[in-house]
Amino acid sequence: MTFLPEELLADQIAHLIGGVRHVAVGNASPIPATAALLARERGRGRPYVSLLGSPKNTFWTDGARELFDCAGQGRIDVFFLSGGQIDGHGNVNLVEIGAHDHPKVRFPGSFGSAYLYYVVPKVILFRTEHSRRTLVPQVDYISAPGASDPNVFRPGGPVALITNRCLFSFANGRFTLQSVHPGHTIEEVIEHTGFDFDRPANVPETPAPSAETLTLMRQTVAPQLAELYPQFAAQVFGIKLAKDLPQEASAP
Amino acid sequence: MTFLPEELLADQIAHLIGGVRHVAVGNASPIPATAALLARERGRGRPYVSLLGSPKNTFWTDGARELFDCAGQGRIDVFFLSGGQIDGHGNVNLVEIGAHDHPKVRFPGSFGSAYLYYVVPKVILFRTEHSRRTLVPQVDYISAPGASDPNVFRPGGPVALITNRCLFSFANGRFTLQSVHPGHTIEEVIEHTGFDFDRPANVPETPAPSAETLTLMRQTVAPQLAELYPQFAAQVFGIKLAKDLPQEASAP
Amino acid sequence: MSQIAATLDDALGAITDGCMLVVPREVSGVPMDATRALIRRGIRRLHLVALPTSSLQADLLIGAGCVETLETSAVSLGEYGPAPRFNAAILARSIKMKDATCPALHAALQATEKGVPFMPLRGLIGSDVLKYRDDWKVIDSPFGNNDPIVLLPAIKPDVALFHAAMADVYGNVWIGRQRELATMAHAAVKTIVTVDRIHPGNLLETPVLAAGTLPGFYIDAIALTERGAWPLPLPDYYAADGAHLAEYAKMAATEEGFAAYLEKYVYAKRAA
Amino acid sequence: MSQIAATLDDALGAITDGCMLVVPREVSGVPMDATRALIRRGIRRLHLVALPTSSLQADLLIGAGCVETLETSAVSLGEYGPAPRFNAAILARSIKMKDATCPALHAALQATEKGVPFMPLRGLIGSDVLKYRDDWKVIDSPFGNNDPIVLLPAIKPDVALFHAAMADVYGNVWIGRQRELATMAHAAVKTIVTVDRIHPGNLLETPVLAAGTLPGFYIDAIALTERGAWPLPLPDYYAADGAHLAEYAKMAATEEGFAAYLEKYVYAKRAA
Repeated sequence: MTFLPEELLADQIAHLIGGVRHVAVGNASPIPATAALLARERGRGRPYVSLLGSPKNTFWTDGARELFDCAGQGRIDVFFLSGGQIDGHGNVNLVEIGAHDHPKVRFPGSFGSAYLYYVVPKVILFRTEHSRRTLVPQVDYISAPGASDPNVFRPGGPVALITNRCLFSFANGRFTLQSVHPGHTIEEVIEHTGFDFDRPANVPETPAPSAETLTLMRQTVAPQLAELYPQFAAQVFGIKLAKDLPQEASAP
Repeated sequence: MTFLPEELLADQIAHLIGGVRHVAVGNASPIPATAALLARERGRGRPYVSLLGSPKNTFWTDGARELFDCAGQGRIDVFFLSGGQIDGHGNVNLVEIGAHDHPKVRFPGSFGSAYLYYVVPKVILFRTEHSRRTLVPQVDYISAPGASDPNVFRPGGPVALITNRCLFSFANGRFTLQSVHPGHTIEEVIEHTGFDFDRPANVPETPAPSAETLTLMRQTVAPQLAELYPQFAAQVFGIKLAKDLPQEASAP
Repeated sequence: MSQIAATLDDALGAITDGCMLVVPREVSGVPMDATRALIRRGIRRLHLVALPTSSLQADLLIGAGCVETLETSAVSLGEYGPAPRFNAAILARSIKMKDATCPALHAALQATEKGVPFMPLRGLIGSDVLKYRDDWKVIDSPFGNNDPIVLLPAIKPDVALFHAAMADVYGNVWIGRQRELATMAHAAVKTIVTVDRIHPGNLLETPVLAAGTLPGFYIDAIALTERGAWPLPLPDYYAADGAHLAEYAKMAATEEGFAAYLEKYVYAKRAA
Repeated sequence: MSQIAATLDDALGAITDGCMLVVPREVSGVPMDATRALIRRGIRRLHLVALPTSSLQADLLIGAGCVETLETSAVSLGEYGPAPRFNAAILARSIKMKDATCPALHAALQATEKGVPFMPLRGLIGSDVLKYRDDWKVIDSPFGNNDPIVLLPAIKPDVALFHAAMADVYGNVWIGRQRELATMAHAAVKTIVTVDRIHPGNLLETPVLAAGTLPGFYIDAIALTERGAWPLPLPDYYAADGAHLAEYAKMAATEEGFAAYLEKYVYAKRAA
């Protein structure tokens, strides 16, 4: 079966999630959301998946703070972060490019990264655009650092980075190339990566999603996505959503 | 009209409450609860009255902590404290008599006093038993002190002490006799008070509750009390309460 | 997978000798059936945290010898008088007492809920409550000017245990306005709940019910114990059984009377 | 006495030039009708705190010149792209930006809710978020061993403003699961709410509704603004108007386009 790049990434991220109890997905993260819902379908309801901003796909009843409280309690095993820039130390920049006094580019802001990157054990970095513009030697602004001094409370941090070209793992303050996506090459990855990284002698190709996975994603996961990511679900999976939610009899 | 001592005290406390926005009453405080409800009836719904432990007479929906959070926000104007011992400095003891290592008497505990006494502007002390056993020169255990050093954050503290014999005001670290209840004398107050206090040349008699007040208390306030203080409402006002609450159609 | 246990004893399995157990105040849903079951099992050396106060539940557990350490702000039977077994144990020095004040317990559990090692609290300075708590610290507030403030270390209970009106088969529990029950569950490693009944459907799928629901994500075990707070009240559902509480106060005034109470109201159930 | 105001403008009276205003994130009930009314009134120099992020609301207020200081963790139109007027204002340095991280804003409002001058928070150390916040402090935790931790000063807004599904005539407001709205109201000096409709009866008298209700005690003014979150969503009631948001993103990409948007969708209402 043919597949879209988004489908490959979601499949890979679902593998990275592994056999954990609880995956949470932040704002503006449709591919990680797809991956988390896919992992939940494969696990028949486990892991718990929480999609920030989606009442249907969160169990939260204690308000917008519950995501962060939950993470502080050690009850979130996997989270996702992106960045306008990501550097070879795992630092992420969600704020600005240029000098802080007169930036040239402004991004939305750090969201919860300056907290969640420290306390969630497995943080998966994702950035579809893989270029020397996004993957840099040193970020201009550290929304959250990739590593901390030993005396800083930090049970969490980055474990991987996935892009439209490849998958890196992260350990001991450095990225290691794990696999290159079909249609891309190691040379291309080197050319478009602004930071140094390690790589084994043989770098495998990222496996394509199976037909079974694609069917699950398109038929079961995509409709669930549409509540929170109507545009993404429409563009990638051709799902349409009515403008109004059906009025629930129980909503007072 | 004849009246019971509890009715005189409740009437006096209602006067002390004055024209405030919000009165809260802690556990095991039936006379202050009577007074607060009386003040609310007189004020046609103001002040707000919160009776700790009574879902019908609290607006709280944020759990058991809301009383304290509310006080911390400066949104509780009047609160009540009693004590196994109260001393002339306004210190209250809700914990024990004797040495801390081997007490002779144990009381329930400090409840919220070690916090609320500091942050509620008008704390009214009440202790029906007026004796040298309860009103002492120095408490054996300070659940909450009557005054604090100037650098300690303390917008609140005691303003009065009412007993079965008299009413004291409190200011500048000392009690002043304000009035003596009908049937009691200044000499008796002096004899049964373990601490020094100030008194004006002429000490008035505490005024009896008016017929109107007594009617309001007995007919309107007493039934509201019965939810939380069934025994008190029965003994003082002759109110009976069914064992079960009526099942509300709306309780899911 | 359902958290609903076959028996009450199964549900209580995670409450082991020596564990730190947090339970709610009298009007927030006290799991009295569960308390009686723990006494029948002969649980020992509990570090009992009563948020922020207790009544019959702590008195029973103390009288039955289940408690090593008690951390709370007050124990009393309210209108029915002092808590006799609590008072006797303090005077006999047979339990370790950590006297607190109500907002300190709320804050210390919220610290764990928020994953921070401590929480600040106003008040307390100059009190003997603070003087006898060597685990509490006073600092000069970095945001004030010679402004002392108390810091309370986070309390992280092994188990939270409470009673609620209902749960569903997904393990969600309706707690209504008793939001401190959510904080207890967030702070505790495990949470065990007894309920009066099982709600058909999913509490989280109905927005109006979801607003008062503690998600099953936080719940480890649920047992169905109809009227399981008796003789204490369950607000909005049933009042306290005053006659029984008066009987308890009278019987528990002496050690012999308390033993007779246990025999009649706690151990008798074992045979049933 | 009722908090329900005759007009939206009456309800918004307490929001004055220069005040600190706290508003919620996109999915918690954003008062868009109220926001348009404030722009029409020509409000200036707001210290806007968006808990913990914002989208259209902050972008509109910034573009219309109402904001002096913005304190939040992110501003974006989500699927509809960057927030163009926010970005332009930052690059032009025409607003003062206090970048935060989501849990820091929650904690700083909870500090005021609890009446403490600060709250501790994990994370942040080594980030530039912390580096550029000279109002945040790092201490060595008194409960750790060379364990640095950040302390955040309490945020005390002058006014909290949000939109909810319904209120009753007693001023009680149903907020459902959006508990941070309660924290906002607890922390703010005054609270103003817009609602889609008035609920008959007293929300606090029905236990199941009470569980999701913010008591009228905390509410200063209420205005009825049907579908008042439009074009943003009101969870459980209506979704975002995606077509409108896409139109906004396109128009607001330039200053001229933004002016045309204001004329068409904000000022036009003044005449109506």
